[in-house]
Amino acid sequence: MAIRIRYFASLRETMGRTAEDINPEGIATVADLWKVLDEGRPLPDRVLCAVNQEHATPSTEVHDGDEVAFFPPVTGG
Amino acid sequence: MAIRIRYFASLRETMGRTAEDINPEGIATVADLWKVLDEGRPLPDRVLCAVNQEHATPSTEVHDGDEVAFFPPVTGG
Amino acid sequence: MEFICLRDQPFDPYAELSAFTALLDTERQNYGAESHFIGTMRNFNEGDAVSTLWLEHYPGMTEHEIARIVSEERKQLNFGPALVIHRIGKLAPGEPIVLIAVFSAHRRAALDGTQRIIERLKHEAPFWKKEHTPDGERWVASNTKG
Amino acid sequence: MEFICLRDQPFDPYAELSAFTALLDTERQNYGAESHFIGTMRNFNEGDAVSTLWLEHYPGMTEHEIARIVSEERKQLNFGPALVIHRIGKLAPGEPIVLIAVFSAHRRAALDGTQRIIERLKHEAPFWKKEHTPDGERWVASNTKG
Repeated sequence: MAIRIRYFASLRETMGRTAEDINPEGIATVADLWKVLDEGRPLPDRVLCAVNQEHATPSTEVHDGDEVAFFPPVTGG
Repeated sequence: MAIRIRYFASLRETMGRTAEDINPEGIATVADLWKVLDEGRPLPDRVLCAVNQEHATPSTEVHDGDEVAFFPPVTGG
Repeated sequence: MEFICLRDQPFDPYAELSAFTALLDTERQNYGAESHFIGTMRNFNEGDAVSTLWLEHYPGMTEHEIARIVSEERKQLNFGPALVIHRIGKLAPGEPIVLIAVFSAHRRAALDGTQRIIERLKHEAPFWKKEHTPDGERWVASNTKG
Repeated sequence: MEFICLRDQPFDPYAELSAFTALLDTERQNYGAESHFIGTMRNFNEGDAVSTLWLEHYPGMTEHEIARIVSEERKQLNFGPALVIHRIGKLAPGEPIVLIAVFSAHRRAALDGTQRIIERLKHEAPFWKKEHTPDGERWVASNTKG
């Protein structure tokens, strides 16, 4: 399936990229997806995620065509 | 002793006067003073008072030269 | 800094806020949070149309009470500059009755300060409202809980 | 009515409030209470001087999140019109970061609405702050509790 990945703030700097389009196989959730992106390492607690621009959790399912974002705790306001 | 009395809002209208200067004898508290002003009737619960422009209670003492005010519950803001 | 005043003419709350922060000048940069409350005269109350409001007060005691409330809350909550402007006299619907502004380093003190000042002002400061409705004049009996 | 917007240039919060209430026109007379919060960039944070702030956001999701927060709180608290303006991009000390305004018939909904919107915005809306201090750049790790 085709997934659009976006990174923000300190995580964008750590990952060294803003966005990427990937076509992972055999993944069901955000947690599965992160392992593909980060060389098999599990999703750290301090990394938050959104699926299709809504807050999500590691167990949120991902589907073909989704936009999945990863970012640190938010600090607006 | 000499006391300056002031009335506000609905109480001013009920009493039919804004202020008066009186020289009561043998009174110690705001409650005593009210009886002098209102033909011996006790101070109603719904009438609030201030002595020298600070909130007071029926048992607050009054002294020569004091300004004592009576008024209904406040409704500002 | 603190500015408390009674006005017998309509005032523009946004212009007052703007003027107050101009007075604070560079000191304002110490305060990351700023909270306001504005109470405005509505054209109805308890189901009746209200065309005019008369605000009576106790000259001297009113200003003194507001200053006492602000100073007690500042001691408790540790906020910075505060502004309170309150109307007296005759008001028309839509006119501001009260403006409260509290500045602080962090949001909690500014938000709580504003809330506590308006709550205490409504129950402690000697103001009385008389409404003109189609049925005639009436004194407002008491302030609502919120 | 509701107005939510992100700005990449400095804004005058008092002028924005004035313009918003002008839009409300005579409808404003239905709302006896109005509460605001303004968050402003300070010139210090955690003991260090801060000369510049960079505000990153997630275009699309950020606006969507703020609208969701306002609409959920309105359903809960039953307030009227609301305004949220938030800066993005590069800020200097003293510049407003966020303005929230909530209008309601009685004070409780306006005061609580403002407080809950700023609290939720700080923990749910995707914004990230990077500070420039004498020691270099740093991402702000998390928002304070208050």
